[in-house]
Amino acid sequence: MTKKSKSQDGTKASDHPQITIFSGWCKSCGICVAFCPKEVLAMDENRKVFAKSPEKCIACHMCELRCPDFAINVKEVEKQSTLAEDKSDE
Amino acid sequence: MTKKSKSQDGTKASDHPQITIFSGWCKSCGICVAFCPKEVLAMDENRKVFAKSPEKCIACHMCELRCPDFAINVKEVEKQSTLAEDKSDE
Amino acid sequence: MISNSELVNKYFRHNKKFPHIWCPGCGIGIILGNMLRAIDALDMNKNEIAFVSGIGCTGRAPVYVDFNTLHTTHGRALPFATGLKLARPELKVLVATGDGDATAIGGNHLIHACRRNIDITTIIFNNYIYGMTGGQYSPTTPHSDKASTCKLGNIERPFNISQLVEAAGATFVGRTTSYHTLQLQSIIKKAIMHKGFSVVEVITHCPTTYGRINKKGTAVDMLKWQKEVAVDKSRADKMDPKELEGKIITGILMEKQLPEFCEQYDTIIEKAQSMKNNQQGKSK
Amino acid sequence: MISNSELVNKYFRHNKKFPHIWCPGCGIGIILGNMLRAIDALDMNKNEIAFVSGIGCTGRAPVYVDFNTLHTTHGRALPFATGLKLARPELKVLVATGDGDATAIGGNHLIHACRRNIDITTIIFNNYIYGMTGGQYSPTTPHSDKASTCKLGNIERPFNISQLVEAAGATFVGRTTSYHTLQLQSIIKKAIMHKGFSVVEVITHCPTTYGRINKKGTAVDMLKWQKEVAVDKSRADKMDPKELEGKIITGILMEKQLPEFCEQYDTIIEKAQSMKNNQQGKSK
Amino acid sequence: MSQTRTEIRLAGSGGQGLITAGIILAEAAILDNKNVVQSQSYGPEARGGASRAEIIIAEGSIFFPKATWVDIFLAMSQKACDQYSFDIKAEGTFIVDTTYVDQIPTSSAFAIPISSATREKFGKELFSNIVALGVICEICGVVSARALRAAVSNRVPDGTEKINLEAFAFGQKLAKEAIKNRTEVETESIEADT
Amino acid sequence: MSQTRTEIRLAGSGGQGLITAGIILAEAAILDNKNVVQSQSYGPEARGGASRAEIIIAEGSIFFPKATWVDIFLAMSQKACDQYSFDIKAEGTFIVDTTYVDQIPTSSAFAIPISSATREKFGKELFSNIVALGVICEICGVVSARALRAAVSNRVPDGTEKINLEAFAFGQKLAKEAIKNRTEVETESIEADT
Amino acid sequence: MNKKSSYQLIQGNEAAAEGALAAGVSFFAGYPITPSTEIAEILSDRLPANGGKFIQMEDEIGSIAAIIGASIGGRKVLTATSGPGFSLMQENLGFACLAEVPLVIVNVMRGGPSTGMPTSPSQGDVMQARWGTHGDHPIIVLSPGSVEEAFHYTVKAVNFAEKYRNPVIVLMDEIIGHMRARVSLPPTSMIERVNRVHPNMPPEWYLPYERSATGVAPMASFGDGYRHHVTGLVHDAKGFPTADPNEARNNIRGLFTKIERGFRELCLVDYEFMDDAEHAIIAYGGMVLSARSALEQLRKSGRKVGLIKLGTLWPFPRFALEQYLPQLKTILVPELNMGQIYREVLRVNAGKAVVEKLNRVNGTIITPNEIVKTVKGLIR
Amino acid sequence: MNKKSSYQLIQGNEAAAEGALAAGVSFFAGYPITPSTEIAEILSDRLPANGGKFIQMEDEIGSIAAIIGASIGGRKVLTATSGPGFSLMQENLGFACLAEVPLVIVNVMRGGPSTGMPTSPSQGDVMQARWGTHGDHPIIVLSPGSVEEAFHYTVKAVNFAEKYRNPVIVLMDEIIGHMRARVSLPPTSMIERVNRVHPNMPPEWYLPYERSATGVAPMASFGDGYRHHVTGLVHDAKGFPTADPNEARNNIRGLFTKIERGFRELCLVDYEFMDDAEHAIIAYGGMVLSARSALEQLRKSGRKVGLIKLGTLWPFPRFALEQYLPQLKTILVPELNMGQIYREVLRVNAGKAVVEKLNRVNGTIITPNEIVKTVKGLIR
Ligand SMILES: Cc1ncc(C[n+]2csc(CCOP(=O)(O)OP(=O)(O)O)c2C)c(N)n1
Ligand SMILES: Cc1ncc(C[n+]2csc(CCOP(=O)(O)OP(=O)(O)O)c2C)c(N)n1
Ligand code: SF4
Ligand code: SF4
Ligand code: SF4
Ligand code: SF4
Ligand code: SF4
Ligand code: SF4
Ligand SMILES: [Mg+2]
Ligand SMILES: [Mg+2]
Repeated sequence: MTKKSKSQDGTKASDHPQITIFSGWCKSCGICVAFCPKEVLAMDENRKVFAKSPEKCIACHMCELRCPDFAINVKEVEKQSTLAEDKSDE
Repeated sequence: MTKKSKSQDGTKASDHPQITIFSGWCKSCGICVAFCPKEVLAMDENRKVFAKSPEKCIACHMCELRCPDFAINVKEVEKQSTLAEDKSDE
Repeated sequence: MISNSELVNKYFRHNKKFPHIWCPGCGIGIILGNMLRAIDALDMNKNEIAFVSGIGCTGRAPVYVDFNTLHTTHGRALPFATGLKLARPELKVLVATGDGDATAIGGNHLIHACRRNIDITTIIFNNYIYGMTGGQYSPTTPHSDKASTCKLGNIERPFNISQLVEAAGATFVGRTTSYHTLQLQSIIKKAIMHKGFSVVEVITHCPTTYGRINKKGTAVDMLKWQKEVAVDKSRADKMDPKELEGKIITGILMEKQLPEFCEQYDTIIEKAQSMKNNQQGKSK
Repeated sequence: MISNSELVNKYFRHNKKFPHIWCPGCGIGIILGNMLRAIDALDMNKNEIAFVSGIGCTGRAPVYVDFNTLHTTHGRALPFATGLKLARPELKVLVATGDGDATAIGGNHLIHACRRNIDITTIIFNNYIYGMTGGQYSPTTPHSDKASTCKLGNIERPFNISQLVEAAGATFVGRTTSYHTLQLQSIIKKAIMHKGFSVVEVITHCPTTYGRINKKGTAVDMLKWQKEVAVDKSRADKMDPKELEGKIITGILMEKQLPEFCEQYDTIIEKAQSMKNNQQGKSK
Repeated sequence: MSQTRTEIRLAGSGGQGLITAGIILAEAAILDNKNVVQSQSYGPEARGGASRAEIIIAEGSIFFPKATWVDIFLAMSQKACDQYSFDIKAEGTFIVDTTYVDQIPTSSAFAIPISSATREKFGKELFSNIVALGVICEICGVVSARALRAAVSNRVPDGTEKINLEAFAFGQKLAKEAIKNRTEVETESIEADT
Repeated sequence: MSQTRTEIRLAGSGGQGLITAGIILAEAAILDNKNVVQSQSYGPEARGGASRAEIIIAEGSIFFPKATWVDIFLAMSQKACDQYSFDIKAEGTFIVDTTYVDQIPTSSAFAIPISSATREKFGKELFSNIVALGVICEICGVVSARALRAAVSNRVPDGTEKINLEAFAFGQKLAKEAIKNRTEVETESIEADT
Repeated sequence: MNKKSSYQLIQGNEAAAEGALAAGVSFFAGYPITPSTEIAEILSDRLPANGGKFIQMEDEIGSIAAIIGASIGGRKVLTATSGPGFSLMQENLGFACLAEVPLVIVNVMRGGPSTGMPTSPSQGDVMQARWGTHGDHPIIVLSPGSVEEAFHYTVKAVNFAEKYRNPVIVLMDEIIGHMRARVSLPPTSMIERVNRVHPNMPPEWYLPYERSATGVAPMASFGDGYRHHVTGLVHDAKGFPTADPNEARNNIRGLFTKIERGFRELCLVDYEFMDDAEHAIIAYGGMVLSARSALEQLRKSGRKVGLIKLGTLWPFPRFALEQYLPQLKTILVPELNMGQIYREVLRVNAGKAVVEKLNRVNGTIITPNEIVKTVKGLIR
Repeated sequence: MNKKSSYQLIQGNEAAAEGALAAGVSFFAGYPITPSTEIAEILSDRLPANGGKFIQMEDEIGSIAAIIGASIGGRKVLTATSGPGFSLMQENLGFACLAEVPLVIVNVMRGGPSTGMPTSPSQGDVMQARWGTHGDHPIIVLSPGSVEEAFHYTVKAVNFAEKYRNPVIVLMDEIIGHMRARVSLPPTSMIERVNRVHPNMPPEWYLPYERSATGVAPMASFGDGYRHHVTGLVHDAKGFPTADPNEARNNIRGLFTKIERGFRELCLVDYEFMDDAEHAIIAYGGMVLSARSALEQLRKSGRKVGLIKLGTLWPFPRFALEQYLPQLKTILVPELNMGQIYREVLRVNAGKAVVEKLNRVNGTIITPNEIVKTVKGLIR
């Protein structure tokens, strides 16, 4: 279990959502990566997902909703979610 | 097997169709009687069908077509059948 | 048209006992007779007709007639017929099946035969009841009607068979009644000539079970009812829905051309054989 | 909305081994997850949910989730569910079934459950193939597509599931894809709330069998295809048929209110009991 | 077989109500405090074709439930008469409804026009089976008239008890006449035989 | 069991092509004029989970078709390694693909990064199973390289023969290096043990 | 049902339906088939009047599926059918065996195979009742030998099903099913009703397939708070699919263990004139009637013949025969089939007595006289 | 199939498919199910290439119905399935028995009951193959003990089906079905093909169920001018339904007569080391492989043990055992079930030798060592 999106600098640290990937469950299908509207996610050379640009995450939850293996988790730090705004689902 | 419609007088004898009822097969359902457009057929007190007024028969064959037991037979003496004219089937 | 005597002589099995087993006034005999007249009008070869049925009063029809006849298990006439047809596509395959046989236990085979569009003509003798077993409700028994297993009234809604088979993919759907014998003949004729899977639903009467428990009167009364509720499609198309309530639309309800299953299979054989020949050519 | 971690904690069985058995990228997990989100949104009591399935990759869904779960035989989820629901009408009964399970071997039970309008929500995971047994064609495999038992192309035409269940009498029909997860949630929610038999067809992908043999690319590619072909009903209603060719209309396709089976049965019980009391009153 | 065993067979065509008649007969036997079993022929053959009900009455236990050697036989159709009369005891009671049976295989039969008489009297043949019960009661006496009347009342549809009891009585009357006639006929035939 | 019996088990995860590798190995044995049977694990477990192919090669007849005491074991995933290594002979040959296996239960194993080396060399892991065959061929010699090459050509899709033979040769090369390294490692470990 | 006298005339099928109600059956799903249809017809009337439920399914596969579902929902359930329908039920019958779901199937046998002779008596399904579904499993099969027993055995069947969490077949023949007899049924208050054992631990601790000392695991109904998994796959004590050989073994062997533990209770056997018998007739179902008549005659003529009446066919009550083997010279097994229980008798007999069969497969029944003749011939 | 060498590596399921083609099967209808699916997949490819036909039906009921229909149309037909599908086929299997329609079902057994253990070996359907459908009927069941036999027995099955106008079951286990072995298949020209006897009299004289001296009636195909009636009702020689006891008797007994006449031919049995054997192992299917290995060890250690390998399970080859009973002290029957053929052995043994069973129902197979140990224990 790896948490990758903890930012290092103190100021805006908790501003962007926390993305967690349970690598033991992830089957490296690439769906989350492909459909993230903000290109937050990427696959490392061992085909494991990681949050390449966590700061771009808008907490649309599309990666969570489409992960077939319940292996990714996005937690907003601020309460608002942008779910309703996302149009990629229509 | 009884043939009932042979007319007795010589002149118009063969003018009207020949109606034959195979009483061994007839189950006395009354369908032929009920739907004969010319009221040619009737049921005797033993519930057996007979041609009461064979001379009225127009050889529409409705009795044949609707007899569930293949127990009635109508044979035109003249070749023309009035089948096409009958409207009771529509 | 062929007379009853000729019909009997030409198509009935001389070594079978008559009268047949059906009750007085039962519509099954009427439908059978008019099916035979349709066949006669088409001048078909008896050796090339296979007549297949399931179990039920309706299922007893084939035994009487002098075709290749196959009386299968309850609900399974269509898969038997499918195998037979695919094995010998030159046969004309007709299926006689009751409402229970076709849409209760046999419902799945019915929709799949429709979907495959295999060249079989299926006549559904819809008497709204399981006749043979003494009058239990069937998937076509009208709502609120009675039967021996729903003496307080049927709470299930009936299938609209024609709609169902159309949605399942049948390419010819006709409906008529046992009263409308000429229309019956004409629809069956067209259904047989249709290339593909054709369904003819015939509304008929079982005076012994459905008629008795629902106080529908005699066979004659039930035929009169058929006469009254039937509306020919050509007329119905011009009527508004209100008027059509409680009516049964008859005629050819749907007809279209789509590739037939056995013919399509022939293309597979061709493909497979040419691939095989190619491979043998290369002698890899 | 509930997060994945919360979902897993709240609804998954802690004593079941994860990751689950489905292949990488398989759509079944996506549908299962969004079904759970819909259930969560409706705030249902886990004790009152019965989740029933047949056999197939889809059929493996119930074992993972912490409801009353019943993994039946191939094609038979619906009659098991029917008995369970009628026996305990207070249960919310959900059925997960594959295209083969629901429309091949289980086709008859499907149309009869529709006809009865029993209050069960059926989710059909339509991946166009028999996934579990390694990729044979199913009744929904598109014409000309390949499968392990039709390597030269499928000659059968697929069922249009939504049309079929509507003709059979379903009172709620929805369709969406595993790509459209929000729509999926919303349709499942409405289906569960609908009183009567509801069918939700979810177009999904089996990259391992159907995808591979038909060269449809990865799970990602197949999801992209779903995105492209789907047209929401509201939009489709305004498009002309030409434009809609090759498209899949999604949304709630049909919804109507008709008396529900279990409720109707209660009226039978009332009738029967009042008759019995009357008789005992008369003490005949 | 117990000595007291009486085997009764009612045969006719489907729809004549002979199964019901058989059940009533059996229920009457119970009211008479006798042991009884009843069975019948089933199946599509019974539809239109010949139909048959068998009743076995005994004081003690009845093991084998089918007739093996029939004591009392009623035939209400020719077909049934032909088909089911092969195992009637020589000294058994043979009753035929002459409405439907022309050819009677024995000269010792009670020949009674049950159906036509019923039709004449009640306007329809519906009650012929109950009339037949009256006939059997009177001729054979294997169950009491009291019990039979009670059994008839119990079994028939509510509101039709009275007319059915009339039918029963009418049957008894027909039987009495037949017994009278038969005695005469028999005398005649004996004379002719000599 | 016949003395000449050699039992081989290839284990990994579904999709790695080990069943195909097993079949090729068995077909090669036939070309070498040996007797052979092959079997595998089936089922949804094989989907994603651990998968296994077994090949038994002998000079004479083979009765029992399953491995009972494995001579040659190849593990290409950790799960498979854990699950299927319990019945390897002590003196057996143990080969692991270090790309996917971290924890090796024996120190005498040939540890070769089969998949990652394949990926590096050919751009994808697709040929790992054929590379693995090359490895086995070189290390165990139970079937001839000639036969294996022929079997590979026969079984792979038309047009891919050449690249697959390259993969096979690459496997042989990897094995040679491993044999060399292992000898060194072993020497080391013996020293450390003292 | 006529309630006026303590004696009534009822049919075997009717007695089975009354037995079901008396035993507390509150759910029936079925599909009509001769000669069992009366059971469905009666229950379609009487169940709702008693708050129970009746549903006519689209076929027999759906029927058994529905009663399994209802049983899992906590009801006592029953269906009725005949050969063709019973054949169709086999797959799901296996499900109920493996998932240990209580249910009762009344199979009123008719002439087979296939559509066969739908209205004629037969005992052709005895082996099918034991072996009709694939895979190893035990089953309980009772065969009533009178109308009265049709009632009592149906009650017992329901009770056995509940107690053992196992399907029970009431294998009735058309003779019993369709005959009417004078019978006095006990009032419902006199009927022993057995209910399945429900779990009594907190839900988190419940293991749906952990057997108690009786060999049977407690069974929770869906909706009672004991959420669990039911599957037709081989499973562990939690109910989850397993491929572990030990768990698999426990699953399958456990099915047998519970029946073995109850063996004596499950075996309904009656003995008539067996004390001094040197010759035995072994009969069940309608053949008991012929055998009893024959016995009466044979004893009258001084033959030392007795009757072993099998009420339970499966598990086969081997002891019923074994205990008499030392005294028996000959055994006759009259059956309306080609000799099905005969095979079991042969197996248990193990070469000791002379075993003969008397068979009939033509739609008629074996008469007492035929049995008398055969026994006399055997004794010589 | 690789045609380059006379030896090839093929799978048991593939061998069965090749056997079907070699025997002239030209019609297959089926529904996929593990572990038999390969047979359908191979034939879906190879049949059309040979002018034959393959159809995937909506379920197993439809599958057997379709092959019956095709067989009546004159084709040699086959289907393949496993336990759950085989259970569903039972009703129509009975139809084929009664209507005497040649067909072959390959049942590749898996762990049961119900969904059971879909990919694990089992021999749980042996009794079901004999008794799964309702009513009395005989059946022919062959059990290949190697990949090569999967080919040859399938050929034999087709030939028996045609010759006896009877369904034949090839009861294969997953061990044989899924293993690959080095096999040399004979060229098609070397395969004996038996065809059903067609009528050779004028059509008006044809009676479809009038048995010839062999006990089998000639069979006309639909479309050949011999119009006749085929039904699942008990029928007379014309094929028409009958309720006449004599005709009914002739119908049912006739089914048995033809199989009895062919009994010796139908019984495929091999004997290994039986000449001087005092102890026998009786095995079939995949268990033959374990038994042979065990035998090798036992003989090496001087034990007088032999193997009776049953290729035919039904009709049960009783003589195979009977002829050795005088010399046998013990018999061991290892089976991947709870002891099904064991029951038959007990029956035939009739108390003579000591009969022991060795069973396994956990999804794994019995190893040679276990057999060795058990036999040694038995011999003491
Ligand atoms: C498997 C099976 N189940 C049930 C039956 C009993 N059965 C015979 S016919 C029939 C229904 C007949 O109804 P339908 O098909 O409408 O035909 P009808 O008699 O009304 O013409 C039933 C349930 C059977 N023969 N086989
Ligand atoms: C009676 C029976 N027949 C066949 C099978 C084999 N079988 C298991 S799943 C399946 C089809 C699965 O396809 P689908 O329902 O579409 O589910 P998917 O795996 O695609 O989710 C089949 C044929 C079975 N288990 N039982
Ligand atoms: S929540 Fe949305 S933006 Fe953030 S990683 Fe997931 S898909 Fe990308
Ligand atoms: S979608 Fe899920 S399983 Fe697929 S790569 Fe992303 S985290 Fe892994
Ligand atoms: S042919 Fe027409 S007119 Fe003549 S009797 Fe028949 S129905 Fe009447
Ligand atoms: S329709 Fe036929 S069966 Fe009916 S009364 Fe007329 S002739 Fe007789
Ligand atoms: S029961 Fe009904 S359907 Fe059957 S023959 Fe009689 S009237 Fe016709
Ligand atoms: S085989 Fe297909 S449907 Fe089954 S788990 Fe794999 S991807 Fe999903
Ligand atoms: Mg009907
Ligand atoms: Mg699918």
